[in-house]
Amino acid sequence: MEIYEIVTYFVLLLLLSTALRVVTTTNVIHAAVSLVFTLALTATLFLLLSAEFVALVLILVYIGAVIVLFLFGIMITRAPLGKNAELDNDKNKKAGAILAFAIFLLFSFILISGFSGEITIDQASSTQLLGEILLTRFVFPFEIVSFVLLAALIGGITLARKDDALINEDQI
Amino acid sequence: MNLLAESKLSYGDGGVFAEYAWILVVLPFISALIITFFGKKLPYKGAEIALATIGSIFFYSSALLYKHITEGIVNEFFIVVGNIGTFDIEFGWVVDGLSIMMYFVVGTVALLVFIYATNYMKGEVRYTFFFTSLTLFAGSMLVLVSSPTLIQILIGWELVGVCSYLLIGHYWETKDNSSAAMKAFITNKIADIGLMIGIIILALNTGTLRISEILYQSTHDYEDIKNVAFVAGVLLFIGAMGKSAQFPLHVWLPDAMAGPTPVSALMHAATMVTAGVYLLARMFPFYEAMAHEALDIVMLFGVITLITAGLIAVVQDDLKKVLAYSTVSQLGYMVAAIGSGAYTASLFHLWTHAFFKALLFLGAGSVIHAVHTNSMLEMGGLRKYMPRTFITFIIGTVALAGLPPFAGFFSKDEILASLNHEGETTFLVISIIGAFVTAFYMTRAVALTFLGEYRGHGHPHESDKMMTVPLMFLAVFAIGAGWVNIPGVYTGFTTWVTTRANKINEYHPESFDYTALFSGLIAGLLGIGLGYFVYQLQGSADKGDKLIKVEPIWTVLENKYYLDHFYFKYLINPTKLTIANAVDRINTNFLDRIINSFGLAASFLGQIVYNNFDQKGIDKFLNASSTSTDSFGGKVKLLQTGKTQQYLMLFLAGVVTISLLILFII
Amino acid sequence: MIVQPVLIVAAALFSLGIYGILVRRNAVMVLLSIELILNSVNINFVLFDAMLSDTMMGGQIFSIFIITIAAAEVGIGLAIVLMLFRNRQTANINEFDLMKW
Amino acid sequence: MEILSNGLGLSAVVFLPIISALLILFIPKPYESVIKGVALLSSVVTFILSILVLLEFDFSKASQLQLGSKATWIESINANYEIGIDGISLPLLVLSTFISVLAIIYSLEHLPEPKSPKGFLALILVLETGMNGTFVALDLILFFVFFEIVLLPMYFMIGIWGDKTIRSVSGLKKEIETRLYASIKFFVFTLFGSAFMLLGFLGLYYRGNKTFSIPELIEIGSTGAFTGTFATLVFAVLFLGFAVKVPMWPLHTWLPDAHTAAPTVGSVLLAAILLKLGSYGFIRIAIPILPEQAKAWAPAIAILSAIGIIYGSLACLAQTDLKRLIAFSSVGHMGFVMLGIASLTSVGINAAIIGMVAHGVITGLLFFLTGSMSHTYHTRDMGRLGGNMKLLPKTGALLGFTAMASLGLPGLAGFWGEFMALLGAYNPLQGLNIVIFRSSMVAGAIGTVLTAGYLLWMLQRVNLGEPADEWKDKELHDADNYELAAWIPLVILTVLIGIFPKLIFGATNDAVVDLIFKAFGG
Repeated sequence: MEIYEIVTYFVLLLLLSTALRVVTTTNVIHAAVSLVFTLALTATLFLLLSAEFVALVLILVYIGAVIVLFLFGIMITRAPLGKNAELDNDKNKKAGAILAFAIFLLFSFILISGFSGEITIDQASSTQLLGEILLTRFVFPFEIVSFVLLAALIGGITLARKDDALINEDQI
Repeated sequence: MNLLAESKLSYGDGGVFAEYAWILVVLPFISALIITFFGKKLPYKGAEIALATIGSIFFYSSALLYKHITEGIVNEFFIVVGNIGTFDIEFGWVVDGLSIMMYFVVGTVALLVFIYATNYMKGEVRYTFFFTSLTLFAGSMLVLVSSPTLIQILIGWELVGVCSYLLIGHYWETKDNSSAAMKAFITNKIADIGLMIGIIILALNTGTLRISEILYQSTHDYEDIKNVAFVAGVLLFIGAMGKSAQFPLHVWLPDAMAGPTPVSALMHAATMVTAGVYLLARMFPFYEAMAHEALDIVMLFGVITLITAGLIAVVQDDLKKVLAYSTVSQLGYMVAAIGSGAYTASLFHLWTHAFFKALLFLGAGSVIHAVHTNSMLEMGGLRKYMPRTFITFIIGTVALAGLPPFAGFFSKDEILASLNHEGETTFLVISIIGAFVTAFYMTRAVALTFLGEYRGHGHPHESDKMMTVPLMFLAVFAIGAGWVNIPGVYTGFTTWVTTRANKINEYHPESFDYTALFSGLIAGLLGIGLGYFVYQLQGSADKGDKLIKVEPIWTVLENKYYLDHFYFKYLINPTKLTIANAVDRINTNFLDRIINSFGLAASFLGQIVYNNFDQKGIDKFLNASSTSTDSFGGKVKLLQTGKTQQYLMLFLAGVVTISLLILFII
Repeated sequence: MIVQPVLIVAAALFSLGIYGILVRRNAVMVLLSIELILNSVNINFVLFDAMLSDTMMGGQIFSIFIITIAAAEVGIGLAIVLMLFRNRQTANINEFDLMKW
Repeated sequence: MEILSNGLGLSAVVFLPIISALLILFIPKPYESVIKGVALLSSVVTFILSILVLLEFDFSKASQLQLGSKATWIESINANYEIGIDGISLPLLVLSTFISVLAIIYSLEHLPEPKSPKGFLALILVLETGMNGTFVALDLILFFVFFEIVLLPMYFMIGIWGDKTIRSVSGLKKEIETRLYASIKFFVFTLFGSAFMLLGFLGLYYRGNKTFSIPELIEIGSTGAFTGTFATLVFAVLFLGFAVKVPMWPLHTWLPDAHTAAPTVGSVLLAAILLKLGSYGFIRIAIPILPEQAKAWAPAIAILSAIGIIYGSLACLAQTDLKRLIAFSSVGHMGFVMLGIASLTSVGINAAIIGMVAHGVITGLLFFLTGSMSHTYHTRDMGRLGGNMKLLPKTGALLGFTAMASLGLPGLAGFWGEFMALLGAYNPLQGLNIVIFRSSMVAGAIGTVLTAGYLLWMLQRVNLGEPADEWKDKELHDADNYELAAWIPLVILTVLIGIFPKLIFGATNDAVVDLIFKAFGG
């Protein structure tokens, strides 16, 4: 067992535990912070798989932007900070757990029976190649994605904007 | 195709310009749609889209005209839209001298009229719809003049008719206006019978609907078409009589003045009413080669129209009606010219007339806008209040009266010259009298409207720039449009319009025909002089009228030869009331009575059936069968909790189950 | 590196996400769980990319696209939650039962 | 797709509606929305299926019967379940499924009194089965069955949901409810015609090798097997059966009454599809099986059509009832269709088919509009209407457009049927009396003027002018979204067929040319 593999298993283990914490903790802030860890660990995993560009994008976009958004969301919706037993829907817990576990088994079965083998990681950087492909072969989807982002931007603004009537209501 | 190949040797094919000329036709329809759906929300209520459209058409047609002058374009394009039996139904567009001339006339006059109308119609009801219809009209007119097949001609022909219906009846709140619109449509529809049957005959005897092919066959002496040429020619002319308001089917045009003035200027003076002339010109090689006798009939009706309509114009007190009858009369000139075999002269008159008559109508509109009445008896002295309108109106009048160097002089002279050349002395004399009458009634109109003292109410004032500027542009055309075809000096126009796939064999004067020229000129001057003497020097309209009032001619003219009276008394009312009611009575009292006596027995039987299958009976059965469904549904509905997570859970459970089934069982 | 443990962890992440969606009451938390699911998919994509040593790098490119779409989704999702919160004064998704029969 | 080409697709198009109708019967009455949903869904699915059939249809072989199947049905008389479509029936089939969808959309919100969505929607679906079945049936008995299935729903529709005003009827002593009179008249008239038609079918069966199969009978007929008095009689009874349905003058008198009395959707379906069953019967059965007789009868049909055109238009001019006017206009328009058929040329029959489709679309829309208007105003008397453009601008604008389409404006669907029918009538099949046909053509051309006359007059009286005082304070509702959803597709279709008639001709032309060739030789 090389050091490389040890690191990998360690990362995977941490990944699991933080992800578990995201969905089980009763503190909203903890959940968000755990998600940060999950994502950071995923980025590490990507680095181990020599996909450094994706890793960086993950860190920048997710941890940099999305999580901040989440925190804002938590604040604006006045979610009770600190421990909160109300956070989970207890009625659903058992069924949800069973279902999730079933899905886990199903997926594991499919994936394991479908794929096996070992990966040898070449250490060379793939970023330049990735950039070239992204802007040649995949340039059309790339443009479409940018449109999607634009649409999301406009849609987000339209949705979240306060209507005049509501502003008045708030003032009252 | 052979004939196109022939012509391509000598002319250019117009390249991309010709290939994309369909834009001219399609664009107005698209913008009409846009105006309909979004017009009301736009800052200028849709007028801006109409203007942009017509502006682009103007520029495109100018470019085409320029290209045509420099290299001469003859080309046509076809799209097959259906096959029926052995016929191909085709639409398309033709780009040659004749159609390009028409594109340009439509584009120019329409652009100026549109600009004028943005102001003229301001504050009127249905402003947006007005521009929709006007744009639609421009498109329909272009469909008509761009047509390479007879079927497309028919389509454009009726579409302009509908636009005319919509626009004449623009103020449909009043019954008179909607009746006028209806009259225009129905009169045209009657004439269309001729056109339709004419097209059918031509199509069946040539086996094609393409105009160029039909013309090719007629100039190459095909037997089938020769046998029916006279009938077909006359039938087509009947169609043209309706649209181009030839006696005795002209009755709709004066009534059509119920529409807003820009409409009268664009449709009922410059473009739509010339469709008949255009059709005759388009089919001219056919007439020339095979239906010479039909041409004589054409000439006869043209001459009758030009004099009868001119005479009615003398007694009209409504400014727009004077112009309307004048239009009918001038159309008579064009038709007579075609009839005498003077293709170019006729189109030349169409060309100049489009500009100066549009000018006169818009001028009249400007006056009417200022004094709020159509009656010339309540006008007078407007020269002082509306100087710009006055000057442009005078230019139009002089051009119409045919004084040099204004446009009407050259075109009218050419028509007279060709009549002279054909040796039709009687017709020539009538036409010269017509020129005299024209000059007389126009002078009368000017005198009653602009000279003397103001007889109306309120304070008239000059119209807005948006209205006077188009007048000035048209005035420039009314002066200069005739200079493109001066015998012996520059005859570019002849080259334009004779540049087409089929050769035109016509007489074309090399120099002025001085007999015709001077007699026409003298007639015009006499008319102006007399008009000035009668209406200006006598001081008032009543006195002037009294001076020339010759009973019973005057009464006959005032009643428009009793034509309308005749139509209503002997054609329309009998059909609408007597015959129709008789038919209806036959239906209910005779046919139905037979049926009912049979039905009496059946009715008895039916009562029983009906009672047994009455609504209650049916429903009872239906309900009994459905109570079980009711209880089932009541249980199922409990699943609908509205809670997303439950839905999702059920969904996922389903997914898992189905996946398991697929994986392990199937 | 052996692929199977990574695949299992990805599947676990996915099902944890599902669990979160099903169990959480707070709409923001549900959105968080969705991120977990998307992330597990990303892991799979990158892993397969490395495994198949794809010359077009489809796996990595797709994961980039997924990240982008996820960002858009979060934006819209939070905007909707915000709207709902403003109208209902709560972010509890059990309260949003307009779909009820 | 295999599933479409082996006849299942067509069968589904035919039977899905009636199955849904049965399904609807089992939904309890209070669940109106479920009933409506099922009805809408099944009609939409049927429409989609018919579109799939259209896509599967091989247009390069439009003259052959396609996508059909044959199964034994009643062995003892050799009647089979034989179905299939060719270029002639395809447009009509799609039209039928299409109009049914619109009819159901309209009915979702606008049920006539007494409101009972369950029965009403079920009847529409049964009707749809009858109509679709008639267009795909290739067996005389099957054809007859579907032909008759249509009667019953229409009878109930008029009889139950029809106009309840009491009117006097010439020849009857008692006054009678309009719906009662109209429904019975409709039923008895059509049954009368079709009873004779069945006799004709039986005659063909015994002389024609004991088969009811239309393709086989066409083969037999084109060799000239049916001749003499027998053939004349058979054609006469077939003529009677189909002419009543078209309806041809003087068998048309059921039509104005039925249309006037029927609820909106009823008159739409009646005008749009039911009338076409008759003219379709001529093209599919009477002409190809009995070509010689068709030739002998053609001048008579042409004369009757010409009379119908003129007569219908004149009758329109005398009407004061809006719906009755539109109903009479159908007599005129179907006159053009029959004139095209009578010419026995490929041009004429093509014209007839496009005329049928166009009449279905346009008059369907006209009935939608007038029905909705009479519902809003509670009167159909044109003397009381007026200023509709002011009161109901959307409905008014659509009425104007549709009237223009109906008077045969070039560029809209109605034109092709009229013009091409005249074109066909000018040069009928070789050997027919040319004088009769040309005079019929001139009569038809005059009919176009009269048509324009009454439609414009109707527009002037109904749409234009100032509204009468009685409507000033009333709250009148303009077309709502359900109505627009039902109407706009028809408007679009009218324009599309108008500027691109290949939509119809592309399917029909080959089939018609082939039909004429088989029946009359080169």
